[in-house]
Amino acid sequence: MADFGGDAEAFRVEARDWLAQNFPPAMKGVDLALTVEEPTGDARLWKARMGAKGWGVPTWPTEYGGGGLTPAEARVLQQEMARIGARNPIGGMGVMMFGPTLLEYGSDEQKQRHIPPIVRGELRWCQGYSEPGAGSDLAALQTKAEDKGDHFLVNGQKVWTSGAQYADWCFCLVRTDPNHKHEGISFLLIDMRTPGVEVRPIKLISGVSPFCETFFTDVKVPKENLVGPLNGGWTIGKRLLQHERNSLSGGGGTAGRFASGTPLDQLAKTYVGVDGEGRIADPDLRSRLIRHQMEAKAFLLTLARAAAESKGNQSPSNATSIMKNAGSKVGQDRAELAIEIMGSQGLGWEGPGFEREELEQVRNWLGGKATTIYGGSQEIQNNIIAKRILGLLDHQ
Amino acid sequence: MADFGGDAEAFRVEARDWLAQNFPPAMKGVDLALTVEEPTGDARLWKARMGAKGWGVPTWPTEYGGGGLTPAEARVLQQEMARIGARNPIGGMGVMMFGPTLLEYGSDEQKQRHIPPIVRGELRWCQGYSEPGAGSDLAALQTKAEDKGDHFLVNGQKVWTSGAQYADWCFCLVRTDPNHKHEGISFLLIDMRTPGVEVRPIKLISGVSPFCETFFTDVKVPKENLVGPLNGGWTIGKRLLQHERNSLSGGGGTAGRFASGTPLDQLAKTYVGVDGEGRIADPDLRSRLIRHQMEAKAFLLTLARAAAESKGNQSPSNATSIMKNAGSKVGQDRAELAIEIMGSQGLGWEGPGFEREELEQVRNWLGGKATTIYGGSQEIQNNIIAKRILGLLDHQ
Amino acid sequence: MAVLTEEQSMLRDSARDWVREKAPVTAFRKLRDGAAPLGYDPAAFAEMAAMGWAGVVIPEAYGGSDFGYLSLGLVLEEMGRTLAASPLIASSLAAASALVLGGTDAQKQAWLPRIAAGEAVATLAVDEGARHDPLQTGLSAAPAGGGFSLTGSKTFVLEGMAADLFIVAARTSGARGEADGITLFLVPADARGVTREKRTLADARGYAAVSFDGVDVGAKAVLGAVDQGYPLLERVLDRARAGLAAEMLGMAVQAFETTLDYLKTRVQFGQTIGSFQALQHRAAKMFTELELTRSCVEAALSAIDAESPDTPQAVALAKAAAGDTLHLVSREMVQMHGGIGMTDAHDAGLYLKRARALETTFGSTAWHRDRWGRMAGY
Amino acid sequence: MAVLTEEQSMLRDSARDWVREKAPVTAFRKLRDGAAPLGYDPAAFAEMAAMGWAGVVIPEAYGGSDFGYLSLGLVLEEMGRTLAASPLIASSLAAASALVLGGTDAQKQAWLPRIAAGEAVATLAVDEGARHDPLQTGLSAAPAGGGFSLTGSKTFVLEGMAADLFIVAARTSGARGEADGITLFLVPADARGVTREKRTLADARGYAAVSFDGVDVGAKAVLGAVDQGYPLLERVLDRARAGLAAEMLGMAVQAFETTLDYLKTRVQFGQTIGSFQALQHRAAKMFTELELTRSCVEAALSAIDAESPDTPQAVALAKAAAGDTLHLVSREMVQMHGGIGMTDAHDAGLYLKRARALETTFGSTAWHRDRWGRMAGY
Repeated sequence: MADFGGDAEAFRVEARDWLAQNFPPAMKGVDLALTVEEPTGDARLWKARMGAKGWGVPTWPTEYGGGGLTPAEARVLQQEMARIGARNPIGGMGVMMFGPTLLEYGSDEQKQRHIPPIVRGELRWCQGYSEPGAGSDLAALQTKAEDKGDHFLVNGQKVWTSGAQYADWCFCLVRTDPNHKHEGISFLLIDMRTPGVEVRPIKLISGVSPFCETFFTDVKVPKENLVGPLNGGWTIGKRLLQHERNSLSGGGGTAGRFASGTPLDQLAKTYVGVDGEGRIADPDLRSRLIRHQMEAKAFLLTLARAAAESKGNQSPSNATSIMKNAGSKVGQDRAELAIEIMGSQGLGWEGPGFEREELEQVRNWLGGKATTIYGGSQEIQNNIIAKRILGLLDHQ
Repeated sequence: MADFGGDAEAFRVEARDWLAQNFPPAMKGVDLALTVEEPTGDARLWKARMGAKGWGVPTWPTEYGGGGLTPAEARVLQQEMARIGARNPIGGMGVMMFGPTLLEYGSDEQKQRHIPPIVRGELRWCQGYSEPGAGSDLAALQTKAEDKGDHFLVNGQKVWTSGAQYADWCFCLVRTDPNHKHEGISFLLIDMRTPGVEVRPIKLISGVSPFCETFFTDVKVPKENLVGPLNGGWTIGKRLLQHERNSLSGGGGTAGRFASGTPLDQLAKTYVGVDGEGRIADPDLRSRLIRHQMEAKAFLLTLARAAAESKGNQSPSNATSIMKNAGSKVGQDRAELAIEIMGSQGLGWEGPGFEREELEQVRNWLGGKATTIYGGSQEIQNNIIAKRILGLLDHQ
Repeated sequence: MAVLTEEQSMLRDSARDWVREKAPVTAFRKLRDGAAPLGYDPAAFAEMAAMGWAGVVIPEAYGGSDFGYLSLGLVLEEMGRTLAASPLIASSLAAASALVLGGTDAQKQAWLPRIAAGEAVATLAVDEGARHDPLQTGLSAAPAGGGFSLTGSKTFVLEGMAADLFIVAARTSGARGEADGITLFLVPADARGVTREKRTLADARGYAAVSFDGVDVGAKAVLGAVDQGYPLLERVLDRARAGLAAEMLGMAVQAFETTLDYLKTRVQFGQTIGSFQALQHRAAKMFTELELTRSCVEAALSAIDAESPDTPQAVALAKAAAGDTLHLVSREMVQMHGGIGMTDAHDAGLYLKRARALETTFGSTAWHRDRWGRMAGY
Repeated sequence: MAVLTEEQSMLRDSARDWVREKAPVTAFRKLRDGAAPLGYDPAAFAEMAAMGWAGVVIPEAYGGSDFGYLSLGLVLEEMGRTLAASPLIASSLAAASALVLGGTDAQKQAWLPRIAAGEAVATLAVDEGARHDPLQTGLSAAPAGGGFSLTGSKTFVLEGMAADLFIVAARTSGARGEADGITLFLVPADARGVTREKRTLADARGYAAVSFDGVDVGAKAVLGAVDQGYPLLERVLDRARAGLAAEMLGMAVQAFETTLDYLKTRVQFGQTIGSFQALQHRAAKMFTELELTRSCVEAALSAIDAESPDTPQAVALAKAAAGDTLHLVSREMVQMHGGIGMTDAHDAGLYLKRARALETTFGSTAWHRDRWGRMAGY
């Protein structure tokens, strides 16, 4: 079975040429997604060139600055970039979630205004969904947007607004009708510099603060920032969540998480040692390590299978909701095993006596506990599988 | 902490003397509960003597032929019987479930009539509870008992009537009011020789037929066979189930099941062999065997703890519902491990090439699958723990 | 489901249709209740062979379609769904692979066309004890008159009562536990000194214990090289194991679907039991495991087709994943059906029994996990 | 709950009351946020000692109450509930046991009364690497002027920054991995050549790495017999492990109860989340495991009190069961709390971190399972 048609192969030459001319060799292996600061030098150059070319979002329409490539061409581009160690400098929530959703539901004016800065990686977006009383039951949200004629007046509190402390804009679900649960929600874009927006980072058990609480107090939002119809935000919001799950499970997220760091068998040989037959000396741990590694392999094979099956089909597939639970389990198991292997060294928090990897593993372990909570908890995923895929009904 | 008061110790002499005079030595280690046929010779003698003495049901009141012993004295009797290898010849559902329930809820006439034959082991009882449409949801039962003046007319079908093909009597839950679910159920005693009672054994996956379907077609049951008030059978029926769970989890049932047969470590050494360090050669299997044996030990310790805690307290305790799930898991795991150890030999069904123990293990494995279904399924037990013990509510 | 060629899709669809019509679970139940002497229905196997299924991995030159292992796996998966009994794995997959991979042209000519046509049934005779362990081969093959004399016994030989040809692992040198010194022999079932006895396992399929009492074979009976049969045997066994995994996947899928149907129809407490969230989440768990297992099984079959050097790892993973998943699903099938699932009249017990028989054949889940671990350096 | 004597019930009740009032989780949180140098509050420990908790396993002749290990376990369980930090396990249980079981009268007189009064903190200095393995003791004790000179280092010493006395496992002969040749020494923390450095683990308790650089001790510093310290060390460690298991049980019980409260109050989809059956069944599973674990922990403590020969098996079971159950419950605590459980402001993370620290101390769950298996002949 040939993977690509002739056209895409023809595109390979174009991609290779452009990259040869535009990719700064010093950027080989550098992932700009991991830094918060604005890039400088070669990094800035690379980002600017990719932004201008639109290849950071290769399949988005050229009309709004995107690459305009076919999925097959986009894969070729990805292969060519991987070949020379080039990482995509354009990313974030704007690319992964908001952009695809706005392209589908936004007005032409909204797309013209918001998509190009995302394509160029100029503006950061954050997600204003969860609230203290609305976690898995997202539709219980209470942040209120009152119609004041030419603007909405927004009051309320969001939590888990990822990266809000660095964000320029926030896409929000707000309540515009208190009398209807799902049909009283609207999808609103809020400029984070508007007066009345306050952001407080939340410290997590891993010690870091990637999320914030965001408070809205009498925040005025122009009417033009409403996406889709009034009280029609739930559909849009759910669609965006599909894109989120897709990116959490299918792409670099989960798979990357457990592929990073020293492989477990090497860790085990270093910290645990081997017996007379060359086997890892702790037999109980060894059995569980083998089982875990086989599960991880099964997950990777499933990612590959899903990718092969969905070729040419851009919309998220049913397999996505399986991936999230399966992938987060593999990631969490890996982290648990890593710290178990390293014994007390694997629980180092700070100060002398610990290697950098040891300090990272403990944070990776703790931070990874969120993977079964965010983006649709493990329980919500199981509900989705049971109801949408398996057709099991709720109590009638 | 002394286990027993002085009185019970004084009883020890009496018990020992009586047993010395009445226990036929040939009956040492013989368990009459395992045979269906009527006993003869020494077995008959032993059963008759214990029946007359009332010590087969040592704590039941002497008024109805029981032993009239205190719980402490009953334990002494048990110890003295164990010391000389004497097994209790009186058993069955009458002793374990129906008798205690009738003693609590029956009229004096009913007790006078039904308890003495149970005490003497003369009559067998079976349980008419489940129906094809009423398993875990027992109260959905439809077997109908119509009031015809001097009798009830019973029509319907029961399933899982244990030993119905050998039973003299059946204690039944029947519907006497179709308009109320729980409050429309009565507790009725049915003579199995009444015209219109038909019994069909059910063949199980293990190949045996310990249960039957029992059909009632225009069966006339005298009014005097109603236990408790009309439409008040649900309370009595549930109480009986508590006695059933008690006997399934606490006593010989589950614990006996996984203590029987060759110990797993010996099986493993025989079928799997050992490595250079004397460890069971299959490391994955070895890890799971150890884990299982530790779980089994934890369960046995919990049985002992519950027994110590409930000393002097005869009513079933909360711990009972934990025991059923924990015990059945240990028993099922043991059976799975046993046949895994024995490889293909452990799957022998019949014919040449298999040892008796191999043929027994495969049936034990299959038969044991029922332990998480009958007497309140694993799911029902979890519901009971969650609701009654942990206080979690249903959806409101 | 893997991305299939048009031919593969057609093969799968025709297998599915035929199995549903001609080999539903009731057909297997009839065989079992009648204690069918071979453990399968020869007429049904003849139909399968007529459709070409017995020659899927056999080259066209020898009467097959050379359609590959993934293709045969599709058929086996469909067979697994309904517990359809046949010598496809023993003969058309395992024994055929042994001849294709190790046979001389004469050996191939002698047997492959008949195997592909379903006219002959061949099988591997490897294990001598309760637990799979080919290195423990002890059946002796001593030089005798330019050939060899075979003495010893084999047990749990798949389709052993039906077989016309045994492919026997024997020891020409070395000791039990050693790879060197194992040699494969082609031994016709009617050779003098061969006797067999039926073994009845819980899954009611066709197993036999086979005795070789000074069975004389010529030098041309050697398959592959003398003393060097073990690597060939492992390659053959891996093909059989991948096929078993495909059958197990099909069984697990059907056991799950049957259970899912029951969850949707059985009413307790005024609700379908499938509306109870605890069961919903367990169903979701099973579905997840089934999806993961499918990826492993298809990857193993594809690795064989691609002659990938990672085939042993891929096969160990597939057999272990299928073992675990089928174990989970078949147990849940009984549990979720409740009392009715405990009755012999219901299908659940048939799946439960067959699950364990397949699990133990050619290496248990534990055995394959440890094997995978050793290959991965653990 | 085991059947307790009246005195034991009173001890447990007073511990429960004191812990709730004086050492709630907020007290530990304050210590952590203030980076308390010792990892516990000396004033709180003085109160505990005043109530007699530091002398529970110490004979009356040396200032204790000789009240036994089950009794001390009751206190430790209550401490575990609120993560109350103290040197009870390191000093009042482990080190005290070492002196009681192996000390001369002079050694006992010198240290036990002060330990019982909470005036001195003693601790074991055993492990030299990341994973517990007393047989790997390599710290050298060479004969020197009628005594010994100790050189080497120990790590993850419990309460190592607070300790006045180290009970050091050293090698007087033999090689790493051998039981023979290990000797225990009493080394005051202020001995010349002893240096220590704080180790900050995720659970924010008082650990230290301790270096011994030619530390000279007299012959009277030997605890027990020269070269034959290993059996004594194992007896001491088993007492410490049983105490850890009791603390872990208390933590697991509280983590479960806190989670159960949340299940009953948190509303999503118009329902308390505890009304969702999938969570109900997981709660029932946790409750079941807690009950089983309690039996194991109490059996281990009782075995020590009864000087049962089965103590090592009972302790291995208790430590492993507590490890598994606490692992389960602490993970479910985070998961069932959802986002709020991920925040540092919530207690869930504190339980999660402390759970793993206890799990790894004096032998992980896996280590104790394997140990139990070896003792049982597997």
